This record gives sequence, C-alpha cells and structure tokens, in this order.
Amino acid sequence: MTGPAIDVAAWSSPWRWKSPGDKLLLSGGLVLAALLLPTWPASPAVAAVAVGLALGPARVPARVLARAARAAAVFVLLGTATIAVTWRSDDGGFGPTVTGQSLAAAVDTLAHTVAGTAAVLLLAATTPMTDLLAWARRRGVAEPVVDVAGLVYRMLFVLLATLGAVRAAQVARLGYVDRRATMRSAAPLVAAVLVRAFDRARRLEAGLAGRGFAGNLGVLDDERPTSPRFVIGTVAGLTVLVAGCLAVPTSGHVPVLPW
Amino acid sequence: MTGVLRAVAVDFAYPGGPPVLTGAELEVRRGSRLAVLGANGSGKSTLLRCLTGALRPDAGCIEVEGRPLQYSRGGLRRHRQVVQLVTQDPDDQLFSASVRADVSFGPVNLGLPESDVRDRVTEALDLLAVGHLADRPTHQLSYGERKRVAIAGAVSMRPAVLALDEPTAGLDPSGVEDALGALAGLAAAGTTLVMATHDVDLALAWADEVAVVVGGGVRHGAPISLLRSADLLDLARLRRPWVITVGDRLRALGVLPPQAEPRDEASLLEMMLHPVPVEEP
Amino acid sequence: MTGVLRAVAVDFAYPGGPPVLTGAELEVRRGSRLAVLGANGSGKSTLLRCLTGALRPDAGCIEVEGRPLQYSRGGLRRHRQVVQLVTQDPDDQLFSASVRADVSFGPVNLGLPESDVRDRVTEALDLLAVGHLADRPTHQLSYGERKRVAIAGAVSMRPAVLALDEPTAGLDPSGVEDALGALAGLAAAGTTLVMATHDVDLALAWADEVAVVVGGGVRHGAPISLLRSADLLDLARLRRPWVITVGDRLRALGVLPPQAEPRDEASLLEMMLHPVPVEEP
Amino acid sequence: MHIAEGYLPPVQAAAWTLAAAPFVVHGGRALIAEVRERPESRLLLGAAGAFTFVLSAIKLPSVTGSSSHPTGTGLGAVLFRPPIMAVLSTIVLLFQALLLAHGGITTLGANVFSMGVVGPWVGYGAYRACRAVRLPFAVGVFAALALADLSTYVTTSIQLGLAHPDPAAGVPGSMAEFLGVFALTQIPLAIAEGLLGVVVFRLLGRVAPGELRSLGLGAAVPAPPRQAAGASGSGE
Repeated sequence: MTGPAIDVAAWSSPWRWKSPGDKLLLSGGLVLAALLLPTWPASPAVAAVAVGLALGPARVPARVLARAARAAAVFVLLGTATIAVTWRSDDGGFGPTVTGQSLAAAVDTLAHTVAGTAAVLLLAATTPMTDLLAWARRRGVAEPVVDVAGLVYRMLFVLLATLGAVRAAQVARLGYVDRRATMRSAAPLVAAVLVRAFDRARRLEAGLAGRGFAGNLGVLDDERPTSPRFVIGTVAGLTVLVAGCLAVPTSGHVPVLPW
Repeated sequence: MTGVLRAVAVDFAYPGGPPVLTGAELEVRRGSRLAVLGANGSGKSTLLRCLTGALRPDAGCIEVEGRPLQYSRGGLRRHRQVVQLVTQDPDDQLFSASVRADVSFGPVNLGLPESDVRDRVTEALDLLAVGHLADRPTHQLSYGERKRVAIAGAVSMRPAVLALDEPTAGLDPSGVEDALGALAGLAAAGTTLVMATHDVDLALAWADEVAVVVGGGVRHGAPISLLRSADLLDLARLRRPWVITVGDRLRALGVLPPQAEPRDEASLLEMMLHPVPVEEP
Repeated sequence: MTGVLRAVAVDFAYPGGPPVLTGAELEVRRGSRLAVLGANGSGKSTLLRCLTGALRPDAGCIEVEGRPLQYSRGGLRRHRQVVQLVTQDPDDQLFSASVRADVSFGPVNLGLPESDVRDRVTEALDLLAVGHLADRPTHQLSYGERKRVAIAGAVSMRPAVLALDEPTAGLDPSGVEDALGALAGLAAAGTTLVMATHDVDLALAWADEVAVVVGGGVRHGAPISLLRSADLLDLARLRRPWVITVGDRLRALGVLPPQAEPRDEASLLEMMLHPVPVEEP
Repeated sequence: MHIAEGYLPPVQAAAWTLAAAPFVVHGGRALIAEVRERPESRLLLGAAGAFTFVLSAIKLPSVTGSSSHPTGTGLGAVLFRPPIMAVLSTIVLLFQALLLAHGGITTLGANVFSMGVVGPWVGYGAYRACRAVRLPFAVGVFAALALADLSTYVTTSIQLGLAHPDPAAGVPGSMAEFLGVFALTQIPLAIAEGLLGVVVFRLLGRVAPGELRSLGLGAAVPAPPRQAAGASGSGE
C-alpha cells in the first residue's frame, strides 16, 4: 500500500521541508512562463529548468519522472497526432494529410505540454498532499472542503488496496479471461469497492467519535517557514528566464499560435 | 484499587437485532489490567463500546468514579478523557495521511494550546515507540506500525483507562511483543488497561483480572480460576489455556510444586527449574 | 510424493522497492501440508503469489509438474486450475451478492456447462461444511463463515494445490477449529495444502513440512527440526513453539520418553500419560 | 482522458476555469451546508471522492475489444447529485494531476467543466428524465452513465477543437477531428459503462439497500424480505 511513485517521492523529498508556498511560487512561475512566453525558446527552457531542478537539488528519482511522462503520454501523443493531421494538403487537395504548418503546430503544443507537465511535477514530486492541503486551509479555503479533500487523500490508498486485492482474487478465478468474463467481473468489483467505501466511512465515523469528533477535523499544523533565499532565488531566476526568452529572437520556424 | 468505571445491569441490542447484552455487570479497577474474553459475536466489543460511551445501553448504566455517565455533549466530552477505545482495525481510526497530524486530533479537539498539543503528541508517540514515524505518511506504514500509531492517537488524550479491541490480532510474534511492550509502558505510567481478546493464552499471561462475556452477561474473576473452568469456557466457546492444562498435569506428576500456578511458558519453565520433590503418601 | 509446484531461484522486487525474494527455492510436494512461515513483511505472501502466477519473478522461474510456468493467457489459465490462493481477508474474495453466485464465479469463467457448475458449487460448499449457507447473502455471514465461503470459491476451481494466506487469522478458537476441520477434509479429498502463517504453534501442529522465509530466501525442512533452531527463528523474527521448548525440558526431566516429539498440547499430554521411567545412569 | 498541462492556450484555459467556477462554488456551498447540518457526512463525502478516484483505475472492456476506464461521472451524479460531484471532481482531478500526472493545473478548469459539470449534469438530467416518464430504474441508470460518459468526451473534443483549429478547415475541422478521435471511439465504451451501471445498481440493491435508501435511491432497492439486521456480522 505505498501508492503512486510521485507520492512516494514527495514524502521522501529533500525539499519536503521547504514552505509549500515557496514551492508553489517556483512551480507556478514556471507553469505561467511556459504558458505565456513565446514557445521557442521558453518551452524548452522551462522544461530544462524544471527537470534540472527536479533531478538536481530536489533529487527526484529519474525513474519517477519517466513514469510520470509515461502516464501523460497516451493523451499527449493522441492529441498531438490529431493536431498534426489536417484536412488539406499543401498542393490544395482536400483530405487528411500532414503539412508543414500543422506539424509545426503539433510540435509547439508538444513543447508546451512537456514544459508545463515538468513544472507541475516539480511541485508534485517534492510536496506531500497533506502539506498542500494545510497550506490551502491557512489561505482561507473553506474548512469542510479541505477536510473532505484530506479524507479523500487518506481513503484513496485504503480503497486502492481493496481494489487491487479484489481484482487479484477475480483474476485468480479467471475473472478476466475474455470480454464476457471481464464484464461479469467489473460490475461486482465496482460494487465491492463502493460498499467498502461506505463501510470505511461508517467505521471511521465510529472510530473518530471516540476521539472527540464533533464535526471538526482540525489537527496540529506545522507551518513551514518561508525561506527568503529560496524566494529571492526563484524571483531572480524567473526574471532571468523571462528576460532571456523575450530577448532571444524567435528563431527557426514561426510557430502558429492560435491565440 | 477502586472502580474507575462500572457497567451496571447493562442491556443492549442493536436496532432491529436480538439482545447482545442482558444485565451485564463489570467493574474496571484503577490500575488493573483487565482482559475481556469472548468468542466472536459474544458481545465483548459491544460491552467495550458501552463503557466508552460510544453506545448507550438500553437499560442499566455506566458509572464513572461512582457517578452515572451523562450522555450530554459535555458529559461525553469529559468521559473521553477518562476512557479511550482503540479499535481492532487501525484504519478505522486513522483519518489523516500524516501521522503527527492524526495523533494531534484528540488534543486539538480538547482545545489545548498548541504547545501542549505538541507535547502530548511527542509524549504519545514516544510511549508507543513510534516517534521515528511522526513524519511518515500513514499509508506507507506497516499494519503493526499503524496499530501502534492508532494507540498513540488514543494515548494523546491521556485517558485514565485505555480500552483495546484485539490489540494483537494480525500481528506477528515480534509485533505482538512490541505492542505488549508499549502497553507495559503505559501501565507503568499509570494507565488502566482493558483488552478485549479471544486469545486465552494471552489473557492468562497478561491480565490480572479476567471478564468472560457469555450469554449476554459477564463472569468476572481471577484469570487462573476463571480460565480453568471447563464449563464456563465451553459455554463461551473458548479454549482452556495450554499452560493451565499442562501445568495441572505436571503438578499431578510432581514436576511442579503443589502451589505453582504458572501463567505462561516462562513461568512454567522457571517453576520446573527447582522441582519440589513429591512426598510419598 | 513428487513436486507439483516449484520455485526455482526466484528473485522478486516490487517496482521501485527493495528486493523481497532473492534466490528463493521451494518445492511443494503432492499431497503434503506445507506451512510457509515468516514475520510480516518477510515475503511469504509474495512467495505465495509468485507460486500462484499472480506475480511474475524478476529472475528464476516457477515450475509446474516439472515444466516452467508460461505467463501467456493460456498458460496462466491452466495454472489457475493447478493452484488457487485464498487471501487473508475474505471480503477481498467475496464480491457477489449471494454465497452460491460467489462460489460459482470461477466455474462459470471456466466456461463449464450449467449442470457442471452446479455440481462444483455443491461439492465445494459441502467440502467446507457451508452448504446450509448457499442461499444467504454474503454480507450477512459471520467472519468465520465468510472465511470458509471464500475457501469454497477457490475450491470450486478444483485446484491440485490450495494456498491459504493466514487462514486462521482473526478467528476465535471455535472458528479456528472449523477452519482446520475444513482443511482436513480437503486434504483427505487429495488437495495439497500450502498455508502462510506466522503462528509457529499452528505450523508445528498442522504441517508435515515447513518453509521459513528469511532474508529473501527459504529454509525448507521437517517442522520439528526447523522450528527448534533458535538461530533460524531469531533471524526470521519468529518464536519457538512452546511445545518444543516445554517438550525438551520434560524430556530432560524424564517426564517424556527420549524419542517423544510432541507437536501439540494433545500429543504432549498423551505422551506424558505413559512416562517411560528414566534409567539411572 | 484529461487534458494535459500546457495543452490549452492561456485565454482558453482561463475561460474554462471561469466557466467551471460557478458550478464548483455552488457545489462547495452545497457541501458546506451538508457538512454543517450533518458533521459526520464529511466522512461519507471523503469516501465518495476516494471512490471516484479509484474508479478511474478500473478497466472496462469495450464492444470493439479495446479497453478503457469508466469516467464514473454518471455513477457519481446518480449517487451523490451533480453539485456535490462538481466539488468532488475538482478534488479528484487535482489529485490525479498531482499524484498521477493525469491532467494539469492550468487545464484543471477545462477538465472540471467536462468531467465535473457537463458529464454529471447530463447524466443526472437523463436519469431524472427517464424517471419522470416512468421508465424503469435500470433504463434511467443506463442512460445516465452512458450519456454522462459520452457528453464528457464530446465536451473534451470541443475544448480541444477550439484550442487547436485546423489550419485549413478551422475550428469546425479540428472539432470534427477530435470528435472522431476521442468521442466516436468512445461510443462503445459509453454503452459498456451504462451496462456496468445497471449491474452495479442491481448488486447494490441487494448488498447495500440501506445506503441506497439514505442517498434517496429507494427505487433501486427491490422490496426485500425483512432480515434480522443485527446478524450482518462485520465486527460484532
């Protein structure tokens, strides 16, 4: 029951003790830079900075980044391919084809996506979800919403374990040998996990009642102090990045920007 | 030793179900280690949950320090500082993905200032020997570790009585040892312990009083006499501890002195070390 | 007795985790009752899941009747009729609304005609002595009943080998008795049984072979010799069965005959019944 | 299928966020009101959100032989109502973006709009419509799950088409392409999800009638012979 690789990395990250606000500033700044600056050279620059920081000082295992990239790949490849295909060829005929222009648009989008995803990963792989939720609570997000989000986070590991166990039991009894068996197995699997979710909620309610639960899930909140050095470094670095990207003339092809 | 907690003629049935407890009587003496024994479904967990105020008896009452438990918000709030229940499945109590945050839940609810909360969390984690887990996520802990963190969550309320439902279930031998070691530390710190279990060997070795839940009622007494009674154990669908059976035979054979009452393997072996020669009739 | 199932030099690690098994060797002989012992986290469940084909070793292989297990669809399909695993928590295996529907899940997936499915369900329920529960909804059963129905679900696949993960965990004494009785019935019907457990007393009493999982490898042998080795048990974080310790002492005292090897309380008492007089040196 | 980080141009990302915001805020109010009234409903809502997350890890077979994951937006809408689903989906999509690298932060609004707003509302609307004309419960469930699934993918395709107009055929051309790639292929999967829902509710009617009734779904529960409730056995 250890969970997704990104989550495991976050809990053991050397950056874990940095203020979530500081890390949000860095990741958010990179995400915005990738989104708002000219694709070339901003997207490759952001991707390089985010991956460099992740693999360097934040010591995120390369394996974790690779798995995350794999997870995002299906959508990205399918979506990018669709952009690359257009309805008219360069010689004026009508029909599905790939043109220089459509290919350029696809490459641009791919660059954006890689840069943005890397920037988000830098935050995700260094900051446990509980820290982000505590940060959100302090910043005024309504308490019940943060409480529910915290419970979702805790319980999804319990339910994932249940899901894995029930599915393994079904596989052992040939539950997924063919399409019909899969259909016969999927519905009981969903129902079993849902019933277990209800049951978990009921049992947790009883368990918490004994600990004085009266509606509030308040806990000790260890706010991590913000680091002036980290903030100054982040702001300076982002400034250099923005200035550099705006100063470098857009080279090579002129990207087609749809906005 | 005086009664800190008492069940007086308690009747209880779950809505729409058959009676579980009928006239159950139990006294928890301060400083004692009480094992509540019963087969699955006998009602021992129900009895524990009545004692902790989680369930309200249909008839009879729970007395705290001689006064009946008040089921008002304030009464229950006071009661939670007298007695805390640790459930069998730690996932029934651990609601936070952060160990430290989870253990702080009870003290925060008590409205204590932050520094006191912090002290209590540290104290509870140390008492359970899980201080090194404070910054680990709950979902990465082993079953035994989660079990001890759940106990720490109850201990941080500094209850006079700690009630535990099957605290050793699912643990391997070293896990059991760790859990019992932690409980011994709590007992030394003055906590009264109540343990519901169906492990008769554990009950004999650990408890200084035993209550057997059977037929909706409770038979309460000294471990060695209650756990010897074949009639009672049959009725309760429990076994007799092997130490008693083997000990009786060895006493008859003269390998154990006549007054020897071993309670576990270690004491059995020790008593055999110096066998008193059997006098010829 | 020939090996129906073998683990040959099996290495296994969960993705991103440390190695769990390194060069693990195990032979399951036809008709045997094998106890796989180990502390929590030792890798005994992982080994069982490798044997059942649920996990694929990183190196080494699983041999079935002398041929390496094929991880193709067809190979796994055949393998599931050779070996079935019963998990510790019955709720992980019971996912249909009624007992009968649940037990029929495997045979239906085998594509058997309806009358054969019906026969297998009846047979499995009867072998586990839960025929009277066939038309009950699974969620209304007691824990012990659910455990036996989960075993019936695996048995309805008519596996040559039935592997059980902690089949007695959470059961009270009479539940343990029922479960062991059901397993004895299966053994009598020719099923090879593999049980993962950390209960050394149970392993000694029940198994005719023992495999101790320790340090990623497996030590395989006769229960009485393996479970006597203090070094091995320390390394494996297990206890020595009390019957061995007490039996050794009683043999030294002359209360047990020199060749007596009691395996449980009953045999210990019986061997004492007719103590062989100790010869004077 | 969640839109990945960086895939939408900034103006559109902001626009979808603004479009989703009122629904999420409305859902948030509903959640807060629910929690004020019954504090313990936090736990049920947490479990519901975790269930929604876990649903995406279940594989469904499609009629064409490929397999995909149920969106779960219809199932959640019937069980917990669309306003609550808007909040729960936001939480779940945020977790999926951060824990699994599925989706993104600047695209969160667009993903919430398709999976947390359009899907649940279309599904719930279909369910209510079927119930209003007295179609059997199973038909309502089928329609809810199938249409919620399909409408989610149609919305995603429209979002993608708007973001990346075809150089030759413009927005209509790109929409047609994305609909072809993402929505058309989804039809068999939507049907599979609808069928799955029917079986799930039939099972729930037998296994968890009390829960369904407390969620206002008594219609799913066949009038059962009264059983002794105390014999349910978990724990004691």
